[in-house]
Amino acid sequence: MSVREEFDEWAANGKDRGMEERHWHTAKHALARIPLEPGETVLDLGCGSGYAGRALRETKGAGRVYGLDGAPEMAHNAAGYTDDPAVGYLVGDFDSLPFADDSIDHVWSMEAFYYAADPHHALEEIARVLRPGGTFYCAVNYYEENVHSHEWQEFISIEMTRWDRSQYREGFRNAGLSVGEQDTIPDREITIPSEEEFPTDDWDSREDMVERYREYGTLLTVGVAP
Amino acid sequence: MSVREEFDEWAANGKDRGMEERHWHTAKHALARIPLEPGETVLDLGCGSGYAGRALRETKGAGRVYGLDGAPEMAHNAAGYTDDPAVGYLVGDFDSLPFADDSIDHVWSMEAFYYAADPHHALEEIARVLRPGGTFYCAVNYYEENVHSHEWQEFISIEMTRWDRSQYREGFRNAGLSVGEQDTIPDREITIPSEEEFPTDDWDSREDMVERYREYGTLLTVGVAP
Amino acid sequence: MKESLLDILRCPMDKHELELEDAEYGENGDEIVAGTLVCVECGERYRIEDGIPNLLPPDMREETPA
Amino acid sequence: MKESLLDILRCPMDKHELELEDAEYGENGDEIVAGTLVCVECGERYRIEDGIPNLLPPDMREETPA
Ligand SMILES: Nc1ncnc2c1ncn2[C@@H]1O[C@H](CSCC[C@H](N)C(=O)O)[C@@H](O)[C@H]1O
Ligand SMILES: Nc1ncnc2c1ncn2[C@@H]1O[C@H](CSCC[C@H](N)C(=O)O)[C@@H](O)[C@H]1O
Repeated sequence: MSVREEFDEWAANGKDRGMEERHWHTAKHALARIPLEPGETVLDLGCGSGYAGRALRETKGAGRVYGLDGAPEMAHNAAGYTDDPAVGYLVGDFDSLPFADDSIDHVWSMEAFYYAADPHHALEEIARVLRPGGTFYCAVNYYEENVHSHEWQEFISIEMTRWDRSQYREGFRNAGLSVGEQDTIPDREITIPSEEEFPTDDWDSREDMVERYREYGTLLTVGVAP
Repeated sequence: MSVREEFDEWAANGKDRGMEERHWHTAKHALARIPLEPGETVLDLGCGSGYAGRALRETKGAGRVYGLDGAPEMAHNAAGYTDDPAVGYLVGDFDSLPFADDSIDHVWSMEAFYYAADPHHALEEIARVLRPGGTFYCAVNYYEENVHSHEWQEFISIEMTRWDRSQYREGFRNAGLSVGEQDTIPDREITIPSEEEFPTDDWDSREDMVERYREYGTLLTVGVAP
Repeated sequence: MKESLLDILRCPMDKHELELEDAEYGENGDEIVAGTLVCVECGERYRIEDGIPNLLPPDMREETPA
Repeated sequence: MKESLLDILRCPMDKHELELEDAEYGENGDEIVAGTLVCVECGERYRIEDGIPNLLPPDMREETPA
């Protein structure tokens, strides 16, 4: 299955809003850190419902916000959630960004980067479209140290890249981005049932669930264009 | 009074360890974000007891760690707290850094930067000593939005710079550093007494104390050398 | 999509500028609801449907015919 | 201080290299416990006391005589 087929189906099933709700727990903390000046342009890669870009318009006065997604149904859903004329959505692929060199101030991506067919090339594309000093905020829940995420590959037909923390730093640097920070952001909001409710459908033990959310949470790596 | 006189007295009174204990609540979260590779060199500006550099040796395998402080007694105390041969302390001033161009991988400073006599020049010095892609982690509790910190100036003879969040970003950029992130890190660890204990010696209301620590916490601005 | 997006939008293949053809505008006048973006260099054509431009590279776009 | 610090240590005034004079070494041999660092360019002298070099600019250093 292609990115388009897989995620068009997710969009049709309303998974875009479900992800927004769950990802917001950690994404909002990462978004808050972006050193965005009013009027600047933001690109959201694999935007899903597009919530991240809309939040940056509202909280930091981003000037223009573009959400790019490989699944047309995702982009269409996203467009349906806002009337803001400064927000736009487009269909495209991480590996071939349809933007001019140095045209973007900040790139954001949540739970999407690892679907890139060629992540090294995607990073080069990101470095290319960023203006000097622009940032790439790359947030992922699927990464090597988060052992509880490893099985996710079984449920999806797209090949996923499972880098560890140091591979993210190295990948960024190889593409010419400096690394400004790396952090794991805990999800303190998800409800974790009490001990006696385990095992649940998704979790063998409460300990595992606590580790997955409160400890591993979301891995954020920030790149800065030279 | 000079930096030397003021802070030599603090060191003699053991305030260095008191600060370490309190600052650690938020400093550890900022330190964890530094994209430090094993073997890299760290400079801690206004190191006080020197805890930050020692932590980076232990947790991230920093290669060499130097703590610089304007108060000789602070540097002497710091040297007394470790036997690690890769850690060194020196006496110096933020405005005239005694290091070669491009010689440092990461600069750290907690609750010290705003004592610089000329903060713009101090930033230029930091940009000078950092290698391309190196980071400056600048953490302060004294800043404009933290209204509860404003009165601190009354208790100290050194003139303090009270920038707001955007002035930090602008100051960094004027000195040639890109801004990688800006964040406020809450202090979730300090004990906040229950309602009926207020007013306390330091706090009129519980609400104020909660706002000071849990909301304003520590302002972190990360600069990245081009 | 807004016309302003054209300032920074480029052909995903060779990064050259795009020219707008057969544009249909929405009621407000500044929203392009349909049309075609044509690369000034390679001539590749990208369609705008329901106001959303599809800039997938041709091989990915054609995987599942619309 | 360790000798290795000399690699990156410079005169705070003009950023030129420093030369170590009258060095006294500690028991392990690689720790400099006392001595003077002299700027090869301006000749300014900076003392190492108890193993800690004082690289304050001269005007700040002399504020309070030791
Ligand atoms: N190669 C690729 N190019 C563009 N988009 C892609 C892609 N691979 C996956 N995607 C998109 O990335 C999204 C991942 S789901 C995450 C959506 C959103 N960022 C959120 O936080 O909820 C999907 O919408 C999928 O269509
Ligand atoms: N201009 C200057 N140059 C060098 N050090 C300075 C300075 N102004 C203040 N300092 C030092 O900065 C320190 C501030 S107190 C903070 C200490 C430590 N970073 C901690 O987090 O606890 C003091 O030790 C003081 O001597």
